[in-house]
Amino acid sequence: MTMTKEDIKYTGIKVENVAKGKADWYLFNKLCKSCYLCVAKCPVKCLHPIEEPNKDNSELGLFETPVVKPDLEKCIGCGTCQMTCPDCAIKVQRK
Amino acid sequence: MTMTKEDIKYTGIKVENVAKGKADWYLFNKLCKSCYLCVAKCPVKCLHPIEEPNKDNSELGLFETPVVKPDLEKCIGCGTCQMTCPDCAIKVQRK
Amino acid sequence: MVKKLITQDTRMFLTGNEVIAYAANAAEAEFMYGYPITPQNEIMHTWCKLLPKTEAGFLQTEDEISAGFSTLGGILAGKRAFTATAGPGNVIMQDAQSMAEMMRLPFVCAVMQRGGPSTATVIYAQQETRLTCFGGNGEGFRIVYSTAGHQDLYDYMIKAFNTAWKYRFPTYMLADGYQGKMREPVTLYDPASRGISMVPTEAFLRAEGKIGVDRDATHLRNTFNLEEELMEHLDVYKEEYERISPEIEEYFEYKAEDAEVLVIAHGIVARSAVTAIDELRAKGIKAGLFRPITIRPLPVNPMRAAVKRAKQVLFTESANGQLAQMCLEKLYGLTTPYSTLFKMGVGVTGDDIVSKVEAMVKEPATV
Amino acid sequence: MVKKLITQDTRMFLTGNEVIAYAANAAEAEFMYGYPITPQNEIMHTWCKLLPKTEAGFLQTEDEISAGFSTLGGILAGKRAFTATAGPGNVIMQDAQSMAEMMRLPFVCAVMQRGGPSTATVIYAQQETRLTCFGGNGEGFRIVYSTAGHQDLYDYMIKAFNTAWKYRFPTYMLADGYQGKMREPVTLYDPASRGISMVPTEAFLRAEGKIGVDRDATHLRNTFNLEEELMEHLDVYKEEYERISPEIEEYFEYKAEDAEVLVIAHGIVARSAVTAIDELRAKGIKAGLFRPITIRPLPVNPMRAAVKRAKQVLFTESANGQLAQMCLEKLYGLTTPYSTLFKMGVGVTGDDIVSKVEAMVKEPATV
Amino acid sequence: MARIKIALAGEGGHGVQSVAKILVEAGYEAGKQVLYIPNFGVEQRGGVSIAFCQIADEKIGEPRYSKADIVIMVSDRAIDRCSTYVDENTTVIYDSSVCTKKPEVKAKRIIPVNANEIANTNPELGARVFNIIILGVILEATKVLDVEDIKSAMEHALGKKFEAKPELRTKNHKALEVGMNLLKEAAV
Amino acid sequence: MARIKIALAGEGGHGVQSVAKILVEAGYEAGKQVLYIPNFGVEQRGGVSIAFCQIADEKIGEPRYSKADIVIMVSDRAIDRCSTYVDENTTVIYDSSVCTKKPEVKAKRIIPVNANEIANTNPELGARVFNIIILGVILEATKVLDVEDIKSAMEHALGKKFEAKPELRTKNHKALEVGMNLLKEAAV
Amino acid sequence: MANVLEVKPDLAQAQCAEVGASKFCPGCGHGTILKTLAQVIDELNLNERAVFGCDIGCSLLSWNYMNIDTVQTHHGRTTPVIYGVTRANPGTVGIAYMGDGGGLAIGSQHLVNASVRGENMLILLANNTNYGMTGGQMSPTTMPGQVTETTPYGRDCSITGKPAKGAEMIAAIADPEKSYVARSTMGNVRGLKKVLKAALENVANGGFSFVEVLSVCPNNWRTNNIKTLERLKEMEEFFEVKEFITPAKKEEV
Amino acid sequence: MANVLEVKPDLAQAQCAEVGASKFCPGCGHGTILKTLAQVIDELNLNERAVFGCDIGCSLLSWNYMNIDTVQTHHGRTTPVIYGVTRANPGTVGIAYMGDGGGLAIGSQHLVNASVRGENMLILLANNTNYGMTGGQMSPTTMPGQVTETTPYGRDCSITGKPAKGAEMIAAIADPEKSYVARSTMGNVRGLKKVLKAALENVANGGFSFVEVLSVCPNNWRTNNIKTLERLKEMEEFFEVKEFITPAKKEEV
Ligand SMILES: Cc1ncc(C[n+]2csc(CCOP(=O)(O)OP(=O)(O)O)c2C)c(N)n1
Ligand SMILES: Cc1ncc(C[n+]2csc(CCOP(=O)(O)OP(=O)(O)O)c2C)c(N)n1
Ligand code: SF4
Ligand code: SF4
Ligand code: SF4
Ligand code: SF4
Repeated sequence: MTMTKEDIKYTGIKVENVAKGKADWYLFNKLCKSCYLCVAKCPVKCLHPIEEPNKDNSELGLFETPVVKPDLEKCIGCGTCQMTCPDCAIKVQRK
Repeated sequence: MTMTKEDIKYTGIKVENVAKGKADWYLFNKLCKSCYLCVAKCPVKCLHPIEEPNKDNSELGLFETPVVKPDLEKCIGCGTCQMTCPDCAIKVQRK
Repeated sequence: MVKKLITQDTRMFLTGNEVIAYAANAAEAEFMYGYPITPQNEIMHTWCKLLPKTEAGFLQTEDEISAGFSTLGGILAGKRAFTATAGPGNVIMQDAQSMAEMMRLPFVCAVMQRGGPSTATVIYAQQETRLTCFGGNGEGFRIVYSTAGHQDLYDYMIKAFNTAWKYRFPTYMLADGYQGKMREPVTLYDPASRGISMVPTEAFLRAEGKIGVDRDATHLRNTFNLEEELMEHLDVYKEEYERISPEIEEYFEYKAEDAEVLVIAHGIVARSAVTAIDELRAKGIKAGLFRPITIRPLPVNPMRAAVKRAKQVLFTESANGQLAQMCLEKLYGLTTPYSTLFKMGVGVTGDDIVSKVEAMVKEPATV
Repeated sequence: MVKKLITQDTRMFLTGNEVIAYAANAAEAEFMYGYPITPQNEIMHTWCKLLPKTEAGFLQTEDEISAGFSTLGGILAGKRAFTATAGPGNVIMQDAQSMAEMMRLPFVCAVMQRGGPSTATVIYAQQETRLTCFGGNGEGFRIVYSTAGHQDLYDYMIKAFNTAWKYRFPTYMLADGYQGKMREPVTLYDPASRGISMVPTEAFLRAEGKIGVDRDATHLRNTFNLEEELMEHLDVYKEEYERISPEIEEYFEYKAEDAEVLVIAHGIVARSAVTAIDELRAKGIKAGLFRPITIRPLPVNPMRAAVKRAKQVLFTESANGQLAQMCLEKLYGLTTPYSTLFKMGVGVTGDDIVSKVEAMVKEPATV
Repeated sequence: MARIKIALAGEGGHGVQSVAKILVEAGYEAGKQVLYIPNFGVEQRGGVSIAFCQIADEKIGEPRYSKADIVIMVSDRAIDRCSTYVDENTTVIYDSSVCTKKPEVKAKRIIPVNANEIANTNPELGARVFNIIILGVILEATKVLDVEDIKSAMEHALGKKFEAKPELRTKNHKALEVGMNLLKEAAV
Repeated sequence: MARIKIALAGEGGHGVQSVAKILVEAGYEAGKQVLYIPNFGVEQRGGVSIAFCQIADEKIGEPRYSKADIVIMVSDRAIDRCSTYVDENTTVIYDSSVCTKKPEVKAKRIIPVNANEIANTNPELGARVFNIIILGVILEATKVLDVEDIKSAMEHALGKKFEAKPELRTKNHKALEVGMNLLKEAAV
Repeated sequence: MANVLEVKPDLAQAQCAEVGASKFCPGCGHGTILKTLAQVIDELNLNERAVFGCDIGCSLLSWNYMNIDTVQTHHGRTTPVIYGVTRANPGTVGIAYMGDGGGLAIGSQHLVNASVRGENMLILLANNTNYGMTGGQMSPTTMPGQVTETTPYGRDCSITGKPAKGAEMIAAIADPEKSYVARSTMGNVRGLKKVLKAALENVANGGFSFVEVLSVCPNNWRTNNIKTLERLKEMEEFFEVKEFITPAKKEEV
Repeated sequence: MANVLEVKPDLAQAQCAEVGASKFCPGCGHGTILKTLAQVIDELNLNERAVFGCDIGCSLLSWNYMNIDTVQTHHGRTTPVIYGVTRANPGTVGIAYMGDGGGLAIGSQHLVNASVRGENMLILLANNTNYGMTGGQMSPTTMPGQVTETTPYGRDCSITGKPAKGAEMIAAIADPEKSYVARSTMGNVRGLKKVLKAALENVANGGFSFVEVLSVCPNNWRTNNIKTLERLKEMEEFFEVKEFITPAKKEEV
């Protein structure tokens, strides 16, 4: 039987209350390949590769390269990064 | 060596002085396959399969079927039959 | 469901290509994909002419590559689909056949051999024997019936579908231009009347059930990232192929029991051999025939036994020893001397064989 | 005229694919037609990178069918043209190869075998051995050199052009993914420095002279109306093929003179056999190698002699006995027992052979 | 009769295959074993057309034979192409009113007939039934089939045309008869 | 040394093949017999990348071997993939700062090194030279090549980059040294 | 920052969970195209009717990406396999997924003939202007001047001809009465989704659809994120992004 | 009426004397097309530069028809053989002669890619709306309702799609700067000659030309002379006879 989406535990980053609290921003680090297309596409340029990723395995991507994280203040929660990510590594959840 | 066109002897039919003497009409019978496209295309409908071809081997075509011949009186020597013939069996020679 | 045309034994006077179309219908084949090539065209023509009655399907594709691959599509969809080809068409269809081999798809194809290589002639040959058994970039995990006349065409075309669906190896009915174009009497029958029931087909794609609820999504592939993954699959295929071979092997012997000169031939050349053997026996020469019907897999044990018994062997083919190569591999270790009568792309007649065997008797071959 | 890059002996550390591109240039090849496929891509890449220096030509075609046929076009135009392919590409290129066979065109192709059947793997195998020797709807009137390393790649790629143009049979350099992708040292040289002069090419179309004056128009064909016309041609080809075979056959023996266990292997597997034989000899087991370099035509006489001398034979291949089938046909009549070590699509290592031979010595095979 | 092997050859337009089809059809209907291979090549038209027929009492082995019992040649090119099927046991029949030469073969017998001439000159016949005259010749030469079998096979093949033009039937029957007589006379 | 067989395996991004290339290039320049097969599959990225290297004094026979003399594993998946090349004569080296597990194999020796950690923590180095540290480890483990050979091969491969940024050269040489020492220490 | 997140990624039902981490290279356009396709399949509720075929090319890496019935075929042969399926089992929504090489070079006879015949299927072609899987050779769509392994000095159109325009060609030969033909780009995911929806709706209604998507191959292009998107922009200028034939236009006629 | 005539037939130099009696069936269009081609070759004096390739199809019967260097190829493969020649030996005027099956079905990948690349050659396609050589099956260009061996009840376009239009397709993909694309008909020999002349001139100047000629197949159509010409007229109405791209138009641009 297929492992359903529910069975899988995803690790990663959560940035709460972006866009003035209107949304939460998630990154599933084992889906991220560090292509940084999201970084290039972010309309407010608030997304960046993590410079010094910690080693708790939530800031290194599939190929053990640094994942990305938005600037809490600047992120407008528009979802462009989610739409851009070829690997479904980002989710912007409106509240 | 290729047999040149000059080496080959062609047999067939000659109708002299068609188009009021302006042309001679020739049919090379061993090239004619009796498709009768020339018959259908003749603008003055003067071309016909020979009804009772003689057996001297000039009125039977490649497949031993009757070749065609124009009506001396009606033929205007326009050359349509020559142009039409897929097998180069007709020559209309203007004088 | 297709409508079956033959419901009771019917003797008819048909061309071989017509017989094959009828046989496919009798086998409840539902779809033919094909591209014209002489001498198989009339299989398609007959199939098309019968469509209003059979309610089956047909697609004329843009080439044999597409004919092969769309046949695979039909099979994947769960239909009893088939195709037919010959010569250069058989060559370029090998790509699809290789995919069938790798994915264990029940591909069925009637091959009507013509002269080769290249476009060559549209007429007749046995020069696609090796190609049909082993073509493509694989190991020939295929099943090939070589037929010798119209009754065979009917019987084995029906059987090919069942073999393919039961064992999941590509299965061929290998015939030739003579058989396709010639006319002879044949008895058509409903397979059920002979106790033959058709192995049910199966939808490899869009099977019953809701994905993720009743079943997983199906993911079929033919490519592996590692050499070792590939070998694992092929080892299983090989093991299965060898295991089922004894069930599949078929052969025909004619006066082979006491034969001093054993003729080994397949397909329609074996028929000429029968004519020759009768003549030779009449002349007091003890000739006999061993005809493998499955030329892939070969009926190795009976063939070895027959060769061992004989004083001399004659391989004869309308090819340059394509069957002989396959046989000699399996006959290694024996020492019965052999001769050959190979006529590339041309029919072998009874007279040809008679003269050859007479010469062999006069001057026996040595190993 | 193309510019030759290698004018004096040059030792280099290259991938096999690079070596082949250099060899083609050394052989004064003027045009490459090709379609990408792993593991032969770097032949094309290297060829393209060198174009400004070599002033040769290149065309990337729409598929291998066109690569094969346009290569024939280049050859017809009188150019030393060639192509390279692998796996499924080799399968669909058989159509063009069959035309070359029929029309006796000096077709040259480097085949870099990968796993099969189907797309399978992009890596390595010896599963195109039969396909390369006998593919298509013909009789395999082809010449196939099987190489075992970079020096071979260079030597035989050059030789392939001369063989093809001298004898007018399609000629292949059969290698594999390992050889294509691996790096090892190799000495490149100008063929002239080894006394090798390139057989001049010839324009089959648009030859010198005015049509109808100096010469006839050339009319090349591959299709015949009658079976008998076809056979007449093929009989001539066969006769010529058999006549020239002794000139072409090449083989390599390693400690085969006194070998009790004779390993028969071709290509790079034969290299593993050398490693194994050294180990086995060190262990006191008299093993030896017979490696056919031309696997088509096979060096039959020396092979029979070697097998006759041995107590046991081991066929080993990265395939399921494709070479073995070809050899056993030619070994018929002998009774030396044989065993097999076949690994489909996977490399055979020295250790594999050592274990197998040790087991054979412990429990000898019987026929 | 164990088995009789017939080769019939003419030009593309001569209706050789139609005649052969009627012949084997008649054999089949008469309960004989029959086998018929039309000659086919790449050329749709223009080549020599040959029909290889066999009629037998028992199951037929070889589909093609080296030598025929009867070879019928109705054109010069047919003579060239078909001499290979002739040996000293073969009866050769050729149409001397079409062919400009005589078959130069060693045969049991070589019989000229002038079917074409007759077709063209006999007012009851006509060029179209030339091939049926040949069929009559074959019928008489082989003697393995009944004229009624042939007539019923003709009905099968040409029935529709006969319905439309009943005089065609008469003409064809006449042609058959003429053909049979032709051989009888020639054979004397 | 008759022949030394080295298998080096890591993730796609680890630069395993670049290191292997420098290694064999150095061997070649040093006049050794060398043979190098990069592992390649259908996937351009994402799979385990393995480099099969051999360095020998005499002509090398088999291109691929069953068991290696030295196996270097720099990721968990590399451990899984490459255990098959290990037997009781093999020296296994793995990066304990990348792998979360220890190779469970029967080997001559199993040596953990923490190259990745060092690369990331030593301010003179950096993540980029991780693979060069590994190269140092191999150099020390095999002992068939001179450090100068390696340096000249590095110059060959990275010369252009070194020209542009001379500090890179220093960094890489340092990494090499660190790698060599790493093994010396671990081997104690 | 909790390590295990309480939400799941937005994977469509038609997309497999296990391969959320697909086998494509970082930044590869195949991922974007396929996730969008999966969303559209969900939205149109075609999960049970759909059959997905993938070509050989990097598209083969999607052999277990979609959570719908899938068959991997041969290079260039996805089109005939899929019309083989839909001919035999009408009602199936057949999707043939391929690269520009598989579609416009080696499989072009199938592409052309399926379009002319109006086979009931979607041909979805990811145009990344090179042969990705084999390491970046020229493809029919390689841009003028583009460096590839077989045009190491840049594509010289005076030798190779100009880039092929797939959508324009299909628009010229497809039956306007039953076809949907468009070129979209992964640079505009919203637009891509609209196009895929229209295309699949047309197939579900018995029609033929062809969609070319401008895609990226950072691996073989050797581009970083910025350069990748710049090249994509160049492509969007060179290859017109538009609907060439739509069911709507059909009604207008 | 003398038996031996004092004149010779008007055979072009580029046409062989011995095969004046060609192997084509009575009334076959291949004869008309080839004799016209031969005349044009003479007029342009290309006899030494030309290389003629014929496909498998009834076109193969022309393997010794032309008195210029000729190679018979495989079904669908004349295009790659000929561009193989012209690539290797520039200056050659390559002519690939084929039927509608060889061109638009089995050889369509070559047709399309050669057109896009602008190979320096003439592709000359005789469209007789069926597969002549194999006994008259449906081809891509078979007319709606036409009875063939594989459409014994008439071509049903709802199943097979509509007839393919070769010249229109090539016109859509060929480079207008170097291409000549036209459809002509053997029903107008004078027009055909003009078209062939323009086409060959363009090739001689380094361009790519495609000419489709509406042709007839009385043998498989089972038509007599009148019916044959009537069907040709129908074809001329269905398939537009015109120059699609001309060097002249190019200059206008
Ligand atoms: C018959 C055949 N020829 C060649 C190949 C090798 N091959 C595999 S993928 C590929 C190119 C893929 O390019 P494209 O279709 O553009 O897809 P991409 O990888 O760029 O997504 C080639 C040539 C093959 N597998 N089969
Ligand atoms: C690979 C291959 N497939 C099929 C054939 C059989 N074949 C020969 S000619 C032909 C059709 C020819 O039709 P077309 O190209 O339209 O030319 P025409 O005969 O009508 O002039 C076919 C299918 C072949 N020779 N080779
Ligand atoms: S989140 Fe997605 S788009 Fe952003 S870097 Fe990671 S894989 Fe790329
Ligand atoms: S002259 Fe030519 S066109 Fe007229 S019937 Fe004879 S072959 Fe046909
Ligand atoms: S090579 Fe290119 S197309 Fe292939 S997966 Fe990588 S980025 Fe995508
Ligand atoms: S079959 Fe048709 S196309 Fe072929 S030669 Fe005869 S008339 Fe011409």
